[in-house]
Amino acid sequence: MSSPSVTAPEALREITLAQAINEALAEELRRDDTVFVIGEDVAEAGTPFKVLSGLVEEFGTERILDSPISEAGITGLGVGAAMTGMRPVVDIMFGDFLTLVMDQLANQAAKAHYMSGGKLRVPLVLRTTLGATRRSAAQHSQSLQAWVAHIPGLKVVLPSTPYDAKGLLKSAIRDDNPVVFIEDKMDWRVKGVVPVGEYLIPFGVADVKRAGDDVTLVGTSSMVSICLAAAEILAVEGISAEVVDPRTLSPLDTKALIDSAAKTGRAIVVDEGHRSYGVTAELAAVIAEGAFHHLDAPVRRLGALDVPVPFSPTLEDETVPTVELVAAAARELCGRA
Amino acid sequence: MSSPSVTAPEALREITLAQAINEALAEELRRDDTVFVIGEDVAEAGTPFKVLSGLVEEFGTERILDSPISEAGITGLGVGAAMTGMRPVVDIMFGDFLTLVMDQLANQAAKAHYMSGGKLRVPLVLRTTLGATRRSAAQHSQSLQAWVAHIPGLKVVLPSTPYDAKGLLKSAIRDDNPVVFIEDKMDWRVKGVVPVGEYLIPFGVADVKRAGDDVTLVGTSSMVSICLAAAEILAVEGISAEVVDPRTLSPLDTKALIDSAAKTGRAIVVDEGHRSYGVTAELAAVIAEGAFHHLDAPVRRLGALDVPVPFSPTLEDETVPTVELVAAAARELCGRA
Amino acid sequence: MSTAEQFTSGAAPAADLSLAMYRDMATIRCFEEQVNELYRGAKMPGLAHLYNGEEAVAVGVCSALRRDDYITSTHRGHGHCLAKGADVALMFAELLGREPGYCRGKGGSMHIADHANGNLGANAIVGGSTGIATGAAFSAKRRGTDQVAVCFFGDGALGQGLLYEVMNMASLWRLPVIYVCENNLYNEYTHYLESTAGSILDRPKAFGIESREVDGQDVRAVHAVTSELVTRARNGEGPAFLLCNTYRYHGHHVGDVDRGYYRSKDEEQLWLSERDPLVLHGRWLREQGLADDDALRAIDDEVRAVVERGAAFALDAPFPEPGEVTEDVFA
Amino acid sequence: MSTAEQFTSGAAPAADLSLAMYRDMATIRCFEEQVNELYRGAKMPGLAHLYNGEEAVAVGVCSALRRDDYITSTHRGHGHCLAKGADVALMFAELLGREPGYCRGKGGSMHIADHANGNLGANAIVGGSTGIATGAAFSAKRRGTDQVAVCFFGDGALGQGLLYEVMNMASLWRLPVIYVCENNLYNEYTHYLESTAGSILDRPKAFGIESREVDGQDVRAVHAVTSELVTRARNGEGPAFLLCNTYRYHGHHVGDVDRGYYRSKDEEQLWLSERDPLVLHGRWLREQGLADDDALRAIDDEVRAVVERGAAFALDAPFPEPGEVTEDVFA
Ligand SMILES: Cc1ncc(C[n+]2csc(CCOP(=O)(O)OP(=O)(O)O)c2C)c(N)n1
Ligand SMILES: Cc1ncc(C[n+]2csc(CCOP(=O)(O)OP(=O)(O)O)c2C)c(N)n1
Ligand SMILES: [Mg+2]
Ligand SMILES: [Mg+2]
Repeated sequence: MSSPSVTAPEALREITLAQAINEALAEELRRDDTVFVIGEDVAEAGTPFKVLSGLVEEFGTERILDSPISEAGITGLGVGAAMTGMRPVVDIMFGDFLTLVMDQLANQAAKAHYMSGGKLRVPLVLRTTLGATRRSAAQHSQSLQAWVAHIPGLKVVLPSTPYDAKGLLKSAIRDDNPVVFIEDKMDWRVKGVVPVGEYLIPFGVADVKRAGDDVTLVGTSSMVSICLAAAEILAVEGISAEVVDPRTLSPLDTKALIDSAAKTGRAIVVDEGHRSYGVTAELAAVIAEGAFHHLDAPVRRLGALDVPVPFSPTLEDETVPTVELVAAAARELCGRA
Repeated sequence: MSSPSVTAPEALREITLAQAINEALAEELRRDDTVFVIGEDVAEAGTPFKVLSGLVEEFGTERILDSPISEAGITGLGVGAAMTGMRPVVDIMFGDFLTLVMDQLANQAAKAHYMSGGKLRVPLVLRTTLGATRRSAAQHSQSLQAWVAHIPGLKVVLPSTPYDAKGLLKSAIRDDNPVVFIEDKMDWRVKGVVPVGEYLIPFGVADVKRAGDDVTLVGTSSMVSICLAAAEILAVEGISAEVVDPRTLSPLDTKALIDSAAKTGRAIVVDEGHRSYGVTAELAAVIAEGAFHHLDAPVRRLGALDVPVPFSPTLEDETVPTVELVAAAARELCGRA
Repeated sequence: MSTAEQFTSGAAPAADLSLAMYRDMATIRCFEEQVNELYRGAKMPGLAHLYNGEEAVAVGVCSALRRDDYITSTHRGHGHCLAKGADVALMFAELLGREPGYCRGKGGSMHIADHANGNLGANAIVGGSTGIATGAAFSAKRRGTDQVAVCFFGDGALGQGLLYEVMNMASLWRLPVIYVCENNLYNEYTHYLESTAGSILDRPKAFGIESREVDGQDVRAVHAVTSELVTRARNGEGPAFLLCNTYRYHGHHVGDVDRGYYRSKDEEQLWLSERDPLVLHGRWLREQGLADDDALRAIDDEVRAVVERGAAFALDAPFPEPGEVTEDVFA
Repeated sequence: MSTAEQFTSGAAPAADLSLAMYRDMATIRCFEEQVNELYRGAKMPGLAHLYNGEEAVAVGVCSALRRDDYITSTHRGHGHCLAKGADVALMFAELLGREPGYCRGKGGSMHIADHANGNLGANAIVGGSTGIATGAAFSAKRRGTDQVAVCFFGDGALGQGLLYEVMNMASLWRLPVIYVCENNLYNEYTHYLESTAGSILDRPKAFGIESREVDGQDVRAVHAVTSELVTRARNGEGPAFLLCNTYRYHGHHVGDVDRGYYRSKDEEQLWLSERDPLVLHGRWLREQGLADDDALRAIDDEVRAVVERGAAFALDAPFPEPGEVTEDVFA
C-alpha cells in the first residue's frame, strides 16, 4: 500500500532492493551530469556486494570513482564538490565506518548551510549500511543511524522495500541537503514490485505497510519485514497489528506514528540499532508523549542488545529483534501473554 | 544530599568544579604511576581553560603530555597504552571533536574487551566538554553525549557539581573500562562544597539534588542547576519539584528515575544535547515505560533546539533549555499554566 | 628561503598590483586592530584569532587568484576573507553577530564564508577544510573549468590525518588544489617543533606533490611563487604545497595576553621590528619609487577610514530576529 | 630490493632458527588451506581473509621478536597470530565461533587476540590498530621495559590518516614501534598504484622514521632486517617502517574466486611458481645442507597432523551458551 508515485508507473515487475538502488543511481547519473559516485571498489568491482555492478561500464571511471581507503577523505572531498556544483554519492562500504567520517558529516556537511546563513549548499548523499547476522562480528555489523539522526542538518533515510529504496534514493540525490541513506545488507536480495517508470518518494512521509486495529508495530529498515511477519502470526491469533514504516528518521513523520498508536492504543517500536540511546528511544518518546491519553499500555522498544555484535552464530542470533520477540511483545501488550 | 563517601571527609571547603577536576587528577597521578594525561596544550598551558594548571609542574612532561593536534591519534595511542598496563586520561579539548575519535572510541576502545572474550582491558578515560552559550558557534558548542551513551562498552559520566566531579573522575580513572567523562565548560567556575579527604562516587547511582512531591525534574550536567533554579521558582508558586541527577548516562540508574516519576506522577527531562534522538529521548522513554501506570501527564523533554548552534547571542540564547522554559513546562504538567 | 629569494629577485609585479597588495595588507592590519578594540571594549561576542603579522601570506596568495577561484579558510581567517575580496562592513557585522553579516550572524569569526568571492568558509575544526578545498578542485576539474582551489591551514593542521588522505587523492587525480601551510611557529600554545616530526616539506613531496617554501613576510615572493603554482594547476599539472614561514603578533586569540610561558618577548620583538610584511613592502615601494611616505600614509588613512566606517555600520546594525534561529537548517 | 639482498647476503640465521621458520610458514600455509576447506564445506561462519603467499612476512618479523613483544594485526591476521605463537586448535575454535576459542567465539577471524603471546588483536578496521601499536610502544617506554611493538597493516591502510598521526608521535617521542606494511599489491579489488600516490617509503621518511624495504617472500631477509630494526628500537633509537613486498595467493577473502577483472592469472601464476616463500626457503635449506627432502617432508607431515587435529578439536568443540552474549561487555 505504498503511497502513489508522482508520475504513474506504466508497468510493474519484481526486482531486488540492490537492483532498485542500481536503477535509481543509473537514472540520476543519466539525467544529471553533476552526479557522481565515489567509494572503495565501486567501479570494476561494483562494490564487494555487487550492488553497483554495470555502472562503471555505462558511466566510466570519471563518474564511478574507485577511491583509496580514506573514508574521511572521500566524504570531505564530497562536501567540497557538493558546495561547488556537483552532486556526489559517497559510498561508505559498512555503516560501522561512519565512525571515521563523523567530522566531515556532522561538523562540515550538516552545518555548512546554517553557518553560512544559507549561502552554502551541500547536496551530498552518503550511502552506507546497517545490520547484523552476517557473522561479520563487532566492527562490521553495527546500525548507527541514531548518531546521524541526532545531527540537525542531516536527513536520514532507511528504506525497507525495493520500491521505497528506488524512490527515496532518487529524492535523496535531488535533495539540496546532505542525506545519509542506509541500507540493510540483508535486504539487498529481497525482491519487490517496482514500476518501470520514474517516480519519487518524498521525505517525511511514513508508509503504513499493513493496516490493523489492536496494536501498532513501528519498524525501520529490515525490521519492517520482521514486523510484517509478526503481524501475520498475530492475525492468526486474532490480534490485528498495524505496521508503520517511517522511511525517513529525519524528517520524521511524527503524526503518522502518533495517529496509528492513538488508534490502536498500543505500540511497539523496532529498530536494529542498540536499544539504549537509540532510534527506538526517540520513536517511543514521540508516541508516548503524543498519544499519551490514548495508550492502554506502555510503548515497548525492541532494539539490538546493548552488547558489541559477537561473531559466534549462537550469540549473534541473540542480539537482534526477531519475529517471535515482536509477536510476544504484542501478545503481552494485548493481554494475551 | 549526595551519597556518603567511602572514606569520611575530615573537613569541608568550597572549590570550583575546575579545581575539583584538577585535584582528582593530581590525587590519582600521585597514587598510581600508570596514570598519565595526554592532550593538546595540557602541560605548560594547563589547557586553554587552565583546568589542568599546575599538574605539569608536579608530575613533569612525561606524565602530562602535550600532543600534536591529532585527536584520533592520541585516542588510539591511549587505547594501546591502556591495553598494556597504563591508565591514560586523554584530553579532547572540545566535545565537538568527538567526531574525530569515534572510530578509536566506539570501534576499538569500547569493543576490545568483548571481542577478545574478556582478555583485553582498556582502562582509558576520555575527558571532554559539552555546552553552548559561550558564543563559540556550531563547531565548539555541541553536547554529543548521546553518541557515546549509545555504544555498549563505554561508560558515560556527566558531573553537575564539584563534589560529584571529583568523586566520579577518581572512580573513572580506577575503572577498568573506557569512560567518557564530559564537563560543561560553563560549570568550571561553579563553586561547591568538596571534602578535603578522599572519596569515590560509584557509577550508576543517581543523586536526588532536591526532594519534592509534585513533579520530577531530571537534569544532566549543567541542566541540573537549571532544574534547581526552576524548582526554587516553582516552590514559591506552591509546586514542589524533585530534582534528580543521573550523574552517569551509562550505567543509568533507571530505578531512581522511575521511582521519582512514579512518586510525583509527572516528569520533565532536561539535557543540553539536541532534542531529537538525544539523551532526553532515552530518559523519557525509560520513565514513560517504567512509570506508565503512575503518570498523570506525558513526560516532557527539553533539549537543545534541533539546529546547529548559531553564533549570534540573540540566536544562541534561543537554543538552550532555560530556567523559565523548565518552570513553564512544570506549571503546564501540573495544570497551573 | 632559496625559493623565496629566487622569486623576489625575479620579475617584480606591476606597480598597481604592488600598491594594491600594500593596501590589502594595510586593510587586514587595521581591521584586526579594530577587532581587538571591539573585543577589549566588550562589544564583540566570543573570541577572535587575529591575523596580524601574517598579512603577506593571504594577500600574496589571493592576489594571484581570480575571483572565481576557491579558497577554504581557518579559525584565523579574517585575512583570507578580506584578501579574497570581502567587504569590511559586512565582515564586522558578522563578527558582531548582526543581521547584515555575511552569515546573518550565524557563523561569526570562525565561520565567515563569502561564496560570491569563492571563499567556501572559515573552519573551526583544525584541518577540517582540507577535504572541502580538495573537493572544490575536484569539482572544477570535473566541470571543465580552469578554476583552482587554495586550502589555507596552519602548522597545527599537519597533525590531522585528513590532510594526508586528501593530498593523496589530489596527487592521484592531479587536482588543481594548492595547500598553503601558514607556519607561524605555534599550534596554539605549543611550538610546532614539539608537535611536528621530520620535515614538513617532505610530507607533501612523499605524496608526489610539487612543494615549495617561501618567506611568508615577503608579499611579492608569496605572490610570485603562488602565481607559478596557480598556472601549473590551471594547466592541469596538478596540486602543489606551499609552506609559508610567518608569525602572529597577537596571542592565539584576543584573550591570550600573557604569552611568556610559551614564547619570549624577544622573539615577538624580533619579528615585529625586522620582519613586518607591511614595513618591508612599504620600504620596497619607496625604494622602487612606486610610492613616497605621503602616498603610503594616504593609503593608511583611507584604509583606516574604511575600517572605522565598517565597524560603525556593524555596531549600528540590528541583531537577527530570534525567530531566525530555525531558518537555514535545510536548503 | 637492494636492502633485501644486502641482508640475504649477510650472516645467515642459525640452523635451528632456519628450520623453525620453515615449520612456522608451513603451519600457516596448511592452516589457511584448512580454513578454506572449512569455508567451502560451509563449516565456518562468515568469511576469512587468507594469508597464503605472505607467510614469510609474519614469520620473518615475529621470529625476530620476544614473546613479551607486542603485535597488532589485521583482517588478514591468521599468519600474524600463528607466527606470534598462538595454538592452532584454539585458533580454529575461534574461527568456528566455539567456546574454547581465543575470544570465546566472540571475535572470530577478524578479531583474534592472543594477549598471552603479545598479540593485541586482529582488527577489522583498515589501519585501525596503528594507534594501538603506537600506544603499546608508548606504554613499554613509560614502564621502562625494553619491549617493542610491531604494527602489521596492508598497503590499503596507507589511505588512512590515522597512520600519519601516529607515525608523527612515534617519531617525536622515539617510540619502540615498527610499522610493517604488507604490500600485496591490492587494496581489496583495486591495485595499490591506483590508490597510492608518490612513494610509499618517502612517507615514513618524511616523519623522520627509519624506513626500509625488503623482499617479503624471503623469510631470511625479513628476519634479518627486522632484527636490526628491533635492536634499534630496544636501544631507544626509535621507530621504524618496513615495507614488505608480497602477494596473496587466494582472493581478498575466501569468497573472492572470480578475480579476472582485477588481476591476471599470469600474475598469480608468476608469484606462485617463482616467488613462493616456502619453496624458496626450502630450496635454500637444502642448498645449505640444513635439510633434505625427507626432512622437509617430515615437517610438512607433522604440520599437517597438527592442523588436522586442531580443526577436528574445533569441530567437536561446543558453541558458547546463548547466555554468554551479555558477558564481557565490561571488565
Ligand atoms: C580538530 C581540532 N582540534 C583542536 C582545536 C582547538 N584549536 C583551535 S586553533 C588550534 C591551534 C591551531 O594551530 P595552527 O593550525 O598552527 O593555526 P594557528 O592558530 O597557529 O593559526 C587548536 C589546537 C580545533 N579547533 N580543532
Ligand atoms: C576503514 C575500513 N575501510 C574499508 C574496509 C573494507 N576493507 C576490508 S579489507 C580492505 C582492503 C584492505 O587492503 P589492504 O590494507 O591492502 O590489506 P589486504 O586485504 O591487501 O591484506 C577493505 C577496503 C575496512 N575493513 N575498514
Ligand atoms: Mg600555527
Ligand atoms: Mg593489500
